[in-house]
Amino acid sequence: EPFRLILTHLEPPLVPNSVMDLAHELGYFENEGVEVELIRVQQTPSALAALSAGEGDMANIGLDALLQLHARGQTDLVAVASPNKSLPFLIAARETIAIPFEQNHSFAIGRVGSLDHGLSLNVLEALGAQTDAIEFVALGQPSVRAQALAAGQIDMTTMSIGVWLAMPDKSGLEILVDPDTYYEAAPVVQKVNVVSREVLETRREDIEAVLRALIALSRDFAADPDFWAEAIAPYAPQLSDAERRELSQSFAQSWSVNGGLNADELQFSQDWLFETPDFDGLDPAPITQWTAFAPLDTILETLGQAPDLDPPAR
Amino acid sequence: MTEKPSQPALEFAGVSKTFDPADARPAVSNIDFALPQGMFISLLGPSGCGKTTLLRLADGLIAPDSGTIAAFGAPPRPGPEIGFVFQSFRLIPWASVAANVEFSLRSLPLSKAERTERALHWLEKVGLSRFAQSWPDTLSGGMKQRVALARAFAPNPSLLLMDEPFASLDAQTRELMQAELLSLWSEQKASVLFVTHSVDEALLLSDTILLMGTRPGRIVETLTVDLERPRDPDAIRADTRFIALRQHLSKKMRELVLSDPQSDFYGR
Amino acid sequence: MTEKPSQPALEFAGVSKTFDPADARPAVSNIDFALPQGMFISLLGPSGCGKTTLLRLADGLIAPDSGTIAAFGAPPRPGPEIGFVFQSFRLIPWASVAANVEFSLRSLPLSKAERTERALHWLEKVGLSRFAQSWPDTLSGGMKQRVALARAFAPNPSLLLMDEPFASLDAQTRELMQAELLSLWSEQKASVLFVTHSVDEALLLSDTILLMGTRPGRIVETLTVDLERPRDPDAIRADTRFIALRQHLSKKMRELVLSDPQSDFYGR
Amino acid sequence: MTALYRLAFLFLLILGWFIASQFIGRNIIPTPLATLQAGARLFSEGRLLEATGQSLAVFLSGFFLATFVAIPLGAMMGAIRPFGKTLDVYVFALAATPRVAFIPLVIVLLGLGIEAKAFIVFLGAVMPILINTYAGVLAADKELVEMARSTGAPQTRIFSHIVLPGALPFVAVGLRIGATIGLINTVVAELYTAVTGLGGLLALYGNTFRMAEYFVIVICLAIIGVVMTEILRFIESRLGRWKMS
Amino acid sequence: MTALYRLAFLFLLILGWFIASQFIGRNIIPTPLATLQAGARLFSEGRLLEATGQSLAVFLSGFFLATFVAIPLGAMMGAIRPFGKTLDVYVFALAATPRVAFIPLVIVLLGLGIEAKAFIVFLGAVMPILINTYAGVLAADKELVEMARSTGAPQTRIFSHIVLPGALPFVAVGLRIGATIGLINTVVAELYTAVTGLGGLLALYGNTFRMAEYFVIVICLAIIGVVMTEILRFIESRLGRWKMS
Ligand SMILES: Nc1ncnc2c1ncn2[C@@H]1O[C@H](COP(=O)(O)OP(=O)(O)OP(=O)(O)O)[C@@H](O)[C@H]1O
Ligand SMILES: Nc1ncnc2c1ncn2[C@@H]1O[C@H](COP(=O)(O)OP(=O)(O)OP(=O)(O)O)[C@@H](O)[C@H]1O
Ligand SMILES: [Mg+2]
Ligand SMILES: [Mg+2]
Repeated sequence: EPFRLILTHLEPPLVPNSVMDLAHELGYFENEGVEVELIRVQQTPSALAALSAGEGDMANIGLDALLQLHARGQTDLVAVASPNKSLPFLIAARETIAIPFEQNHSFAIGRVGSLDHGLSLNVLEALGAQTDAIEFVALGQPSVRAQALAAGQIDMTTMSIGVWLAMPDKSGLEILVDPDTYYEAAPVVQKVNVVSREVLETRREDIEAVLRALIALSRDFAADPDFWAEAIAPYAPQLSDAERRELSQSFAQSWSVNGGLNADELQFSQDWLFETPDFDGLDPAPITQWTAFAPLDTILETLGQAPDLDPPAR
Repeated sequence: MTEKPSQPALEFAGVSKTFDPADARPAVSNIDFALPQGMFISLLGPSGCGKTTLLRLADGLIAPDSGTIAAFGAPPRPGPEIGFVFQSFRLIPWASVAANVEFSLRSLPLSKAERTERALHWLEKVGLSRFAQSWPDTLSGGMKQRVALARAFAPNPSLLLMDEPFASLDAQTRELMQAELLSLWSEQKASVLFVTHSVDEALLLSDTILLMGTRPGRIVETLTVDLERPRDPDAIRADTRFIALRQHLSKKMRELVLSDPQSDFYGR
Repeated sequence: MTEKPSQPALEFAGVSKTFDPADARPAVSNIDFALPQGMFISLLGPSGCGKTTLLRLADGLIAPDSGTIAAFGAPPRPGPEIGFVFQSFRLIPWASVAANVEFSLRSLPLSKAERTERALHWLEKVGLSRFAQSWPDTLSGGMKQRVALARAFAPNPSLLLMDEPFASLDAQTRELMQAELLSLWSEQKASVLFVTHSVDEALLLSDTILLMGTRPGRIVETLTVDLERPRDPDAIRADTRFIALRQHLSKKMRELVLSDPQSDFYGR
Repeated sequence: MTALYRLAFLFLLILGWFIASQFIGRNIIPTPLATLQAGARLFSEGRLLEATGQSLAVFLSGFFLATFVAIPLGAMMGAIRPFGKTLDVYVFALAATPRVAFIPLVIVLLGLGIEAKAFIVFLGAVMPILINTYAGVLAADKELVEMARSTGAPQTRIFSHIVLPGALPFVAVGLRIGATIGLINTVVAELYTAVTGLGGLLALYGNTFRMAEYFVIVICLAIIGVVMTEILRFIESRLGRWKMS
Repeated sequence: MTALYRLAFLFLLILGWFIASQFIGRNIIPTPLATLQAGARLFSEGRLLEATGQSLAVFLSGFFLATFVAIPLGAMMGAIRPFGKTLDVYVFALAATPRVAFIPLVIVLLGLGIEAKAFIVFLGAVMPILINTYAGVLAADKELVEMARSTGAPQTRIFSHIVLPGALPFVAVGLRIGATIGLINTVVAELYTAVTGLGGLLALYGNTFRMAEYFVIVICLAIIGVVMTEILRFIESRLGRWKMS
């Protein structure tokens, strides 16, 4: 019976989260002796419904969704790894705009109170922008936000580097806040891989095999950035070889070579998230309630910890 | 249906029917009559006096507000034993002429082949065998009426309710259809309740004529036609009894239409 | 419409019409006749011979395949100058009886009040003023037919095309309606083309009778009725000329239905 | 009587809901009671009313626009056959294309405000109304039309007095289906252009797993749908009085 | 003649498209040529065909299921009035509720596979068919029904021979609208459960701004819609032969 891994993207994205697709593609799962089936859904809610329906064994979902569930008493799912702790977000805007803003601007977000809303507010504040001069417009999907920006209906928005690169015609637009600056201002874990407690018990070996494969590939990518640039090539026809290499270099620090679970980061992320309006009136749960370090710890014992990147604090 | 010959084919006792509760006057009121088995009764009366309503009641298509109706001793139930020729022809537009006739045969235990054969037989009788596969919408008014006749005749009903069944036919075709009706009536011992506006036709065909008045619809006279059968259409017109009955009926009708204060044409 | 009295109200020249191209025989074929202004012509013929088709052609509702038709010198165009009484009554079910009559008045330059008044006037003439606000579906067959008559009469047409307009009326009401028709015809100098199945009615009303045969529909005889007017319905039946014409027509009809190899009933 | 049956059925529905809420995961189906409480809360906060107001404004403008475009256009397509035959394939093609596909275009042309949203509602509601009106006009009673022609009635009068009233049952279904699809598209529009109204709340509660609140919004939408279709039914029954007898 | 007009209109459409592609903002409308090229590419890669196959399987199973449920149910609601009156408010309520709201539930009950997708298509297609059939049955010719009753025909025969054929024009529109909505819901289903088929490609190309490919998918959906409705129209015209004269 294959191990079903649910992804919330439709093609390997131009971010380190592509490690899951590429592990499948490059045979890393097979090497670890686990047959993995990738199931693609559009959004976190579908992934969650699929998990609770037993239609998948592991899913890559937003950390905010996991915390919401636990805060609301749904404690069945636990995080076991994070192949890509935080997506390389950036703020794209019209060329004429600069921080601090001179006038009112409109800023597209997914939804009032959503993760990207909170992160962007943080980033802008950290950069000294007048956030009360910004009109936040909720637009939903990142691609719609990008379209609205390109159409001149809004002044700026947050998107991942992948979306930015995919936009074919960017004339008149520029990156207002680059991914590094963005991450520094709001170092929050965004995505984690979760499994249900039942799967954690019954398919422990498969879980470990999957995580081993992801760690192995992450380490390979970290060791040789060109490897990723090559592997992603079929999915990024619009990028030149050089652009892909450049992109790959910029991810050099982002690979989850130790599984991506760091108790301090997770604590920080939880604290941060619980400050946002979506979590109003909710109480945080201890990290150990929504995270299972055990599978990673078993793996790291045999594989050994990778130095430098991704310190696995517990 | 167990038909004791002693039971009348149809019996109305104190029957009234009002369509519009807001209207004080019923469509038909206090109707009493019996149609013994094998008899031929005609209904004659001014426009809107309730003849059609009476037939619908007799078939059990609508229920009376008061009074009782019995067909062969039981409350009437629509079925192949009671044939109905509607005033408007009511052909099924999406069924061929043959299929329209076959439709009334479906309530009988017949095979498809038997149905087809019987339908064709009756279409021939009404002179439309060539149109068996036509759509009703391509027929003339008189042709439609003949299809409706074939449909009512085909199941060999023991009671026939006919609402001006020959109104759209030319005199000659009408005579042929009258002959078909009479042969069905005499050979199959069917009973007939027949609505017509032609005094001559009523006299030619019936044993009894019920003359109806209007507002409310009611039976004003029951007239026995004691002319021996078979009645030759041409010869009988010269018969003095025929002429007398004819005059009597015409006078009565005139009174009902012109001298009845209830009538729309009172005093014209 | 400029009506030169010299022009016939209606003129058919070599008119043919086929409905079904697959059918070799046309519905009507090679029709020639003229209806001079102020004349009353009846069409008499077996069921399905093409009478309705002729009327529809005369109103310009359908176009002939060949031949020409002229109404008052021009190709016929449906309008308030030509009144049409359809064989099936064709009342608008969602319009009240009064609104149905008013509908034909909308083509005239009348105010709403005038329309209403005129509709009520005609409803009274046909004996239905009490039903002005009823829905057509609640009327009896004969009542519907009278509404259709009122609708055709109301615009004071100069040409009336009538398709068995009295078929659903009792003898007495029919006489009243005939009288209305005749007064419209004589007082308003209307011209009438009238389809009937009643030989008596044709003789009573018309100046000329066109006898039609079937398959293909064609005019087989043109008969002038030279009985002086006004014709008293009762007295005229005793007139020897009437009786002779009547016999002649009946014989002809019988031939057309029974002895015409084209007829459905050939040889019965 | 009908009211009684309906109530009984409602009771059954709620019972089924309760059972489902007990057996299917709680993050999917809340209990009826929790939903009721959440409804009361949302209502007293004024949030529900505000969102409903926004959604209704979007829905009604889109729906009325659709009605005013679809009925005349469908009628014309039925009346002028070459016109109808030319257009109808394209109408069906458009009808089968997901509205979502047009959203980028709509944003470019109409922005993010109520115009864009109403237009998305319009796109959804217009098709059923159009297609039904078209079919209704094509199903006109030929005999009545001929009668009207014989009175000299011009095309417009034949249309307004014969064809359209005859097509009423079709138009009425079209309007009803259009209203329901319009409501669905209201939510879509509110999700894909500037997020507002009931659609916005749906997204909010869905993403934060507040299923009781989520259900309140769903029920709210269902109620709006019922109210709309009942209003339409009332209008239809007024116009169809002649059938009562 | 009609074919000619249609072609002319198609030409106009493509012209309009071309002009729009030149004038409306970037990233939104590709030129017809680019779209054609993208289409050829997708086709030769076999991707288009595979996706179309997946989508058709989902669409057809959902649509046929909807037909088989909606026609009998709508007919029953029309025939048994208390039954119809009890249910119809709930039908309208359900029709007005966004399908998206039920997707978590559908996934829990039916998973992510073709069953779940077909069910979402079913949910979309069933309503227009049901509502139209219901209206068609209610619009039955009372005189014909009385005639059928007088021959002793049982309810079932009255239904199959009189009421249903009479409701055909309604059912036909219902099926057409149902088909178009079913197609739209195919895309929705493919987006919200496991991403596959044309819906998956639509999302993929939309998210990555490959507008030429995106348009290929949109046009593909439109063509499927036209083919479906034309098939339905053909069936309808076969059944409605009697109207030809
Ligand atoms: N729309 C039509 N399509 C095909 N055939 C038709 C159509 N209308 C009439 N016909 C055919 O034309 C012939 C003449 O029909 P028409 O209705 O004119 O007869 P009619 O003389 O009025 O008969 P009746 O006295 O029975 O009303 C018939 O054979 C009929 O089948
Ligand atoms: N469905 C109905 N709803 C309301 N009133 C009706 C209905 N059917 C008939 N009536 C009324 O009942 C009365 C009798 O109608 P009915 O059809 O029985 O008359 P009839 O004797 O058959 O007349 P005709 O000779 O004109 O056909 C009429 O006044 C008519 O208006
Ligand atoms: Mg009657
Ligand atoms: Mg005729």
